[in-house]
Amino acid sequence: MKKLFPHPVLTLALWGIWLLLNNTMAPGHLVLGFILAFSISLLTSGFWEEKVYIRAPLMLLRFLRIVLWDILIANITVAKLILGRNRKLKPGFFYVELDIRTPLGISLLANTISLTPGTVSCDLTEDRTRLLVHALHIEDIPATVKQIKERYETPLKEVFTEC
Amino acid sequence: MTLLSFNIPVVVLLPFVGAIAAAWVSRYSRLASAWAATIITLLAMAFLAPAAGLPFQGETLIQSWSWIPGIGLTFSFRLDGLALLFALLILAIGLLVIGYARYYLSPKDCMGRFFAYLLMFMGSMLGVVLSENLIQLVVFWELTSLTSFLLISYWRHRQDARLGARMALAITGAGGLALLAGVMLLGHVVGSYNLTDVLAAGDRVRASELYLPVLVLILIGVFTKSAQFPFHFWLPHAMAAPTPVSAYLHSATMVKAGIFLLARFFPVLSGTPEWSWIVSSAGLITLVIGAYIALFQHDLKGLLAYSTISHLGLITLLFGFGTQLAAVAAIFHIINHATFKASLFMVAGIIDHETGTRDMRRINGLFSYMPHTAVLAMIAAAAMAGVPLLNGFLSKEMFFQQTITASQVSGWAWAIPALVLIAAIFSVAYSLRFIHDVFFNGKPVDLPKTPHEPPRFMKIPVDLLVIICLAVGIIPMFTVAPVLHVAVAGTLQASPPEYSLAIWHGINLPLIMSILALAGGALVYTARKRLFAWHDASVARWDARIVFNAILGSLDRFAVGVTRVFDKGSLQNAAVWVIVTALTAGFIGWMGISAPLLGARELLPVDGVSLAVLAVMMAASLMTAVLHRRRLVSLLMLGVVGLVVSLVFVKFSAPDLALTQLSVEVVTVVLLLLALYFLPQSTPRERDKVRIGRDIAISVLAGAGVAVLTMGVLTRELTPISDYFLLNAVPGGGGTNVVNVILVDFRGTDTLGEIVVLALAGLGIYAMLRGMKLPAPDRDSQGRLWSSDNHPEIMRTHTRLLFPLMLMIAVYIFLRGHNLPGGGFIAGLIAAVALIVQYLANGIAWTSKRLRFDMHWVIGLGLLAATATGLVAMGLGYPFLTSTFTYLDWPVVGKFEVASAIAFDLGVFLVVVGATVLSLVELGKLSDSSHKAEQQKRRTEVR
Amino acid sequence: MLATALLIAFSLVTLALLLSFIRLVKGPDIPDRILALDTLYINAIALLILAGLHFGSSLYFEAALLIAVMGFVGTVAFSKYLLRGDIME
Amino acid sequence: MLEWILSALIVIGAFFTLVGSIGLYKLPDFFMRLHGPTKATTLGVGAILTASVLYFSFKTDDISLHEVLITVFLFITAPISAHLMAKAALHIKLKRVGRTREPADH
Amino acid sequence: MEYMISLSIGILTATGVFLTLRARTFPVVLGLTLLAYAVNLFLFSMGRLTIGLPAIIDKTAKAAQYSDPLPQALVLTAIVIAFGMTAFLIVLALKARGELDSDHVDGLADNQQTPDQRDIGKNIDPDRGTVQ
Amino acid sequence: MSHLTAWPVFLPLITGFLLILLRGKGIYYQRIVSLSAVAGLVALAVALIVVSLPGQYQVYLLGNWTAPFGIVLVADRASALMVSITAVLALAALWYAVASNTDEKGPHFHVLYQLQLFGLNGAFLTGDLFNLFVFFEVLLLASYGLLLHGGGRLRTRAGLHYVVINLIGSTLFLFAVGTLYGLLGTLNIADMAARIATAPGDSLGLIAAAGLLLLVVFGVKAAMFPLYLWMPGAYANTSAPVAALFAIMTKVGIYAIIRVHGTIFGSEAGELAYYYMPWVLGLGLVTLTFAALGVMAARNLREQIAYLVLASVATLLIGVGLNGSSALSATLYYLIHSTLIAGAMFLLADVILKGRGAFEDRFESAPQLPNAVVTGSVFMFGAIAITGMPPLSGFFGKVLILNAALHHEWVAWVFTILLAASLLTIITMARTGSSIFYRTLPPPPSPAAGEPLNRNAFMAVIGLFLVSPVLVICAQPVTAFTASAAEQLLDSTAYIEAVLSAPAVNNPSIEE
Ligand code: NA
Ligand code: NA
Repeated sequence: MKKLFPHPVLTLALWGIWLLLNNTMAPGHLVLGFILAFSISLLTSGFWEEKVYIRAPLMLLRFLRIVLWDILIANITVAKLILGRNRKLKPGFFYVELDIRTPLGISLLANTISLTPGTVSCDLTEDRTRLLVHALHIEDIPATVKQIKERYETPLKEVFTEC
Repeated sequence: MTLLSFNIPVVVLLPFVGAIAAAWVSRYSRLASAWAATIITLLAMAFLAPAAGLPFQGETLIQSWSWIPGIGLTFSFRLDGLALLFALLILAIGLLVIGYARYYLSPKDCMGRFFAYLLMFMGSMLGVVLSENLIQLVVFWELTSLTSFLLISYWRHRQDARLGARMALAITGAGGLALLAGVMLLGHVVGSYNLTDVLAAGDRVRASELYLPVLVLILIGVFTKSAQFPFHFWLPHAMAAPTPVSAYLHSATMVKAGIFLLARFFPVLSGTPEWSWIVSSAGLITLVIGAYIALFQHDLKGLLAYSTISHLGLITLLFGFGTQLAAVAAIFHIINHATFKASLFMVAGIIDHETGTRDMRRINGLFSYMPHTAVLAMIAAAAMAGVPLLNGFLSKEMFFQQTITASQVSGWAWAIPALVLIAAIFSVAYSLRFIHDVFFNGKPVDLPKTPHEPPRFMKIPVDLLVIICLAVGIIPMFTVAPVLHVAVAGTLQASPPEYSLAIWHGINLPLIMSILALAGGALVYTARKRLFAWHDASVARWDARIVFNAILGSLDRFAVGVTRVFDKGSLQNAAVWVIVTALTAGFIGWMGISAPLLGARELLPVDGVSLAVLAVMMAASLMTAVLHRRRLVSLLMLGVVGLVVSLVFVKFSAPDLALTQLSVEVVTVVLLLLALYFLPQSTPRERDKVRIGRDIAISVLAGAGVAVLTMGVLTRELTPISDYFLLNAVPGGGGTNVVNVILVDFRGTDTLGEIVVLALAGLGIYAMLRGMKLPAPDRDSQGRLWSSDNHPEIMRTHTRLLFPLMLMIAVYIFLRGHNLPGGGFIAGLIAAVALIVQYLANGIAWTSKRLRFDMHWVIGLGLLAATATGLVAMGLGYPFLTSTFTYLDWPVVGKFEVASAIAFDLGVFLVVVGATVLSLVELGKLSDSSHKAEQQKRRTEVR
Repeated sequence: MLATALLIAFSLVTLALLLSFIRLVKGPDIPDRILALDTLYINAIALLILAGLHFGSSLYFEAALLIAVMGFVGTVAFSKYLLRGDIME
Repeated sequence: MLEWILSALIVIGAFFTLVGSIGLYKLPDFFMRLHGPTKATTLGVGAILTASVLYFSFKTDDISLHEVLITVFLFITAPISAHLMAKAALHIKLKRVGRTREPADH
Repeated sequence: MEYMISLSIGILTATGVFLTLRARTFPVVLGLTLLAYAVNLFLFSMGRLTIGLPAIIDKTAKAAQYSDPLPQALVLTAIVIAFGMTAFLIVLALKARGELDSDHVDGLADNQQTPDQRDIGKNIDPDRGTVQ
Repeated sequence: MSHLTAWPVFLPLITGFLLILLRGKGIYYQRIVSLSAVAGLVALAVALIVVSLPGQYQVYLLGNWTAPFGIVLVADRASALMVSITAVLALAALWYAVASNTDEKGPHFHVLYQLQLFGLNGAFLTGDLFNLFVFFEVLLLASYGLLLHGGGRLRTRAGLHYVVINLIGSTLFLFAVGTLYGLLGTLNIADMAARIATAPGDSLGLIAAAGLLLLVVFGVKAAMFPLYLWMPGAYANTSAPVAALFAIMTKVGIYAIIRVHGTIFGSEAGELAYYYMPWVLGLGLVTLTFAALGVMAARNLREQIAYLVLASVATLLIGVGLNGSSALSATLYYLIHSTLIAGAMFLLADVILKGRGAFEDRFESAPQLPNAVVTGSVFMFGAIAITGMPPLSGFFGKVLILNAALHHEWVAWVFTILLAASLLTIITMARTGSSIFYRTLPPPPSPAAGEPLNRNAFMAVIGLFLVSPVLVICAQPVTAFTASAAEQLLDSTAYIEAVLSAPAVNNPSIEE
């Protein structure tokens, strides 16, 4: 079974994507989508060295909600910053010390940071312990770091595990 | 079928066959070639013999076969008196030369080659004189040029032989081409290339407006071949040939071919002032110049060569007079010259053979060493000088008579006999020199060999020829008369006029001229020392060869100049020419037809978005050019153009194109970046402002031209065939996306060709990159070392996540393509990009390890799939690529379409993936190996 | 109503497109230009979806999707070029 | 009502898209400009896509959700772009405005 | 609109031609790519410009209500062919860079004005003019 | 339903991808497959000629779509002839490549070779202008690969020039096709010809412009002045078998002019009927002049042969430009001759080059090459043939063309330039032969010495050269064939009728 479904999450996701792409729940596409999802995940299994499981699906949904909300708020905030006088902006680089260790986790964290307007993750140190972030306007670095770790890193750590 | 219906072509072709035989048998025995040549010549004579009597009965034998009827070229032969005379001369003297050459050639000389060439030459000459069709005559005429080239350059290690042969080929070849042109025009006038028709159409030809071109062109052929002024200079240089060759070519054959032609066309072309003027002027000048120069030659063969030129001039002059009696004299002198000149050349060869030199300043007093040869030479030379009781005397008398006749034609014509007399004096002088300087005149000087009589058989040909000289000279009526008669009849194509071959006509002007010539000649010869000094100081420096070389040299320089100026090996030059030509062509084409530039079709309104987007495209396009020296920036600008082009496609209802353009754009950028790594990062500033200005002008014109063309078309109505596709896509092709149905069905062959192009690009790139090494820079253009993080972790993770998703999209785009925008191309490109992203993020080694497809295999399978659908149709009795489709209704799944076009599109998909990935990965590997090489180098440097 | 909104939206996005292009032309540095090109791609997505709404057609969706999926490849390649020179190694 | 919502979403999306480009245009250094496009990719495109989802779902009988995929892909790819561009800019030591705070140990 | 498109195609052509006439391989490749864009747009527009009428058969529409699909199919072919050609050419440019030690289209070095002397032999007749 | 027309196109394609799939099997299998396929192609070509003899057009509806909607292949006498010349040349060149191991000098030689044939035969048989573009691209890309096969400095540079110029040419082609479609609304050559007769008068100017643009495109392929500058370098610097095969490449351009212009702007074209002819003739004459000078100025044998090929192309252009059935017949005759002889000459140049060792084919004294007598004799034979001296076919081809020129108002120009060019080439080839075979040095130390004659490879040279005497001896049937082919080519009406009326095989999926 594990050989056939090396990455069940992926297979499911692909199936969902197929149905989304075709905008349908027609039985034909359900079947075809499943076959495709199954074959593609099997075909690309070599590219996924680590196994990924979603340990806490509900947590994931909550995380998504938080992120989307943050994005919305940050958009408005940042829009003001951009449209306002740019000389007032206080840009800065700062490091986020990482607790999360898995490549996927780190990447998703970096991703989240970048997606939230106002911050962009710029670099990962080679030992993968710190993430360099640039902020468009930052007053209090430690508070921001703390917020990032609490709002994003902690849930991510809990949602995704690898075995 | 009797022998008489096909023997003439056998006579002509036999020597060619014999040439092969002669060359072949030489591997068995040296002398076998000579024997073969002898036998072949005898055989040819034997084949000629049964027909030889016909001209004497007043008949002309024609043997003809169809060859290229479209242009009136027949394979046909003609035997009349003239042809018979020449054929006999060619064969008889040929036979003698063969016998002579067998002894002449040294053991170092390859006999097989010699006799093969000689036989081929003989065949060519026979072909010239025996041809009925004029084109065929030209064929053999040119063959004589070619084979004489081989004969003259026989001693190829000698530079003078090579140069002499090439000069002869150049001059006679040129003449041959002129002759071809003349003959074709003549045939055009007459309406036939057959001599019979041409000879019967003399009046029509002379009345034609093409008469002068025909005459001039044919005469160029004649004059070059017969070494008439101003084309005479090749002949002395042809003396580098072995002497038997000279004896043959310059007595009876090669040079006589021109004379033969004069005789042949005499009834057609002569009798006009143009003929008289051109032919007799050339003849007269040649006669005088040849005789004069001959005296001053120190080379024995040189003397004979110029003498030959002079005698050819004499014959030409006679033909130039245009009267029938002059023609008789000309024919007679042809025969006589052939005999005495052949024997003289042979004697020269014997002397050369025996003494090792031909320099008359060193050869003296040979009479005591080789009295027999000396006597033969003296008789022959006397014949050349026109001494009574020898054949030369008779024809010279006739010649003098004709000059006197001609002198009464007009006021200035008194000059003719005067000049002729001067030439005759010099003729006597050089003949005297030939005899006195060689056989008497003291002792030999510093000869390489001690001379003695040659082998007896080497002299036999000379003996025979000298006997003929005597026999004709003494008893012409019983020897030469019948042959002369039929030859003249053949020449004139009418019964010959009254003429007398008597030795004694009483004391008349010609006799006085002869006596004056003999006396004057003796006088000139005695005064030779002073004359030589004067000549060497003045005239000797004037050699037409210098002019020839100057012409050829400047032609050569001109050729090099023109070629290198135009074809300078510069791509920009070539490209400018193509573009400028295209512009000109378009302009001329349009200007040629008077029509308004713009039509009256209703146009679409402009909207702000389009305006802005197009403005961005134009600006980006201009920036690409303006910033081209900063390559990366230029490439970024190009990216904008690509993006906007796809937006334009979307805007104007072409979603398939937009998708394709987008995907191609991405791959192109990656490709160009891969390559840019190995190239300089910037383009050096161009210093040539003029060129930039020129290029800008060309570009602006090209742009304007294309813009105008586009407007011209877009403002006109169009009724395309496309409604058919719109109507038949669903019922006939089974798809609603008409563009896709066209691609995979209506015009599937285009698509097939196109994926072959892609496959070829992939394979070609693979082949090019094989074994290629390029130095990889270890720092960027600002001198910074590269980042050490070659595969950033965050990117790696993301792209791996993306990989299956992109493949899913590829499948989606593929499957919907028949009905909605998409299809094999786009899907293939998406899949390829999905793979490329993996390579970009994870590197080649990592990705290749996980992707075990050989991309060659993918390409091959793709082509197989695309072609197989076509072949299946063929198997079912339909044309290649005939498609079919059907609707299936399965439980659960529902109703869905299955189309053979999908299999075709799958082939497209596979080829696109295979070719794209193969190209990019091979390019990536190039840098991989370079990196390693670079690191290796650094490591070894550290050690 | 919707038409007016679309008109406004088209104008805004077109203006965005022009601003991005100006940045692309101005630079001053290569990363600025790469960023500008990347933004142009995003602007194009917006334009495409607006066009889909304008024409009431779903045929513009794939083009937008394709840009979303593949538009970043160019950006990545350019960036990697700056980082390593060799983008595929 | 639907038309109002659609109109609002469309204009909001277009506005944020413009804001992104304004940021790109006027912000003083590369790292700050990098924040501009994120507006466009998230709320800008997101709002217009939402309008599209609503429009096509109501226009036809079926629910049209495939627009969501665009956002999904943009959410995956945009951060990669941003990350790599930033990394490249850092690598070539691109100038930043003087008031930029540098990271603790740099 | 037709005039705008014509102008765009014209400018693409002009810049493409200008770059194609440059002396270095890379600009030439860019130039040919621009020319390909120009000619693809040209070929496409030859079916005349239509807005909002993709040639996807919809049972409700008539033939006249679609854009001309044939030029589109041709352009698709042309795009792919141009891509293959560009790929080949750029790799050839690399090969030329490797073989000729220069990215000049004629293999000239940076400071060189005329073609390489190594490639030019003399065609003077070895036999001419040396003997009488 | 006969598929004979399609097989010459698709056999090389199938062989091509089979060879890709056979990649791992080693060169031996590749050679067998490749040679057998080309031998098969010769057989197909002969069959095609036989079928075309009675004068029917073999119209093959690809995909079973009738013209002008689908793509058609049209075989008539002329296209059958072109396919045959290609096949014979290809067989000889391939034989040489195999016998001389040229095919091992880089990957994919045989694949490229087969796909080149796919492109060539497609170009000769297609009846669709855009499809002609596609086949042009196929044959060009294959030729790029083949040209560069083996690599090397000069070859790479020549290849770069060749590719760039042809890319410009392809762009022009699309501009021309686009314009014609934009005004006539069709792509099928016959349909274009039919529509041009009824085209509105105000669009004729643009159509004429497109037609001349197309002439430039074909002129680039055919190496017409001033578009030939890519050509001498490309032909002179590639490997011998490829150069030999390329002898047909320029003829594709000639054929395209005959077929495309001759049909579209043929007798049916009203105001535009044969309006392009003076350009073909005039530029042919100029090309010939430059070619002859180029032959003289060439620095080595291969470059010289390239210019000789240019001269033969120019002669063909003159033949085309003289316009008329006898001129066209002459052109076809000369085309057979010049293609095969040029191919043989390139192969022979390689034999000489190898035999001269380090001296290669430069015009300088070198030690005598091995088997000098045989090689020299064959060289002489070839020189006679290619310069148009009697008694070989070049002469008769030239006479046929001259004969056709007799009725043309430019007869003086044609005669003068054609004969002057002949003279220059004859003089130059005599010099060449003299400096290569006559003016030799003493034998060299062994490392500098040339290779002995490769007898197997040499057979290909001999085989091709033998065509020349055959063309002379069998001039009657050959010219009868070319004349009938010319008649058929000039009969645009019959061509249009045959193509546009060819019926589809009844297909159940198409509802009429
Ligand atoms: Na498709
Ligand atoms: Na079909």
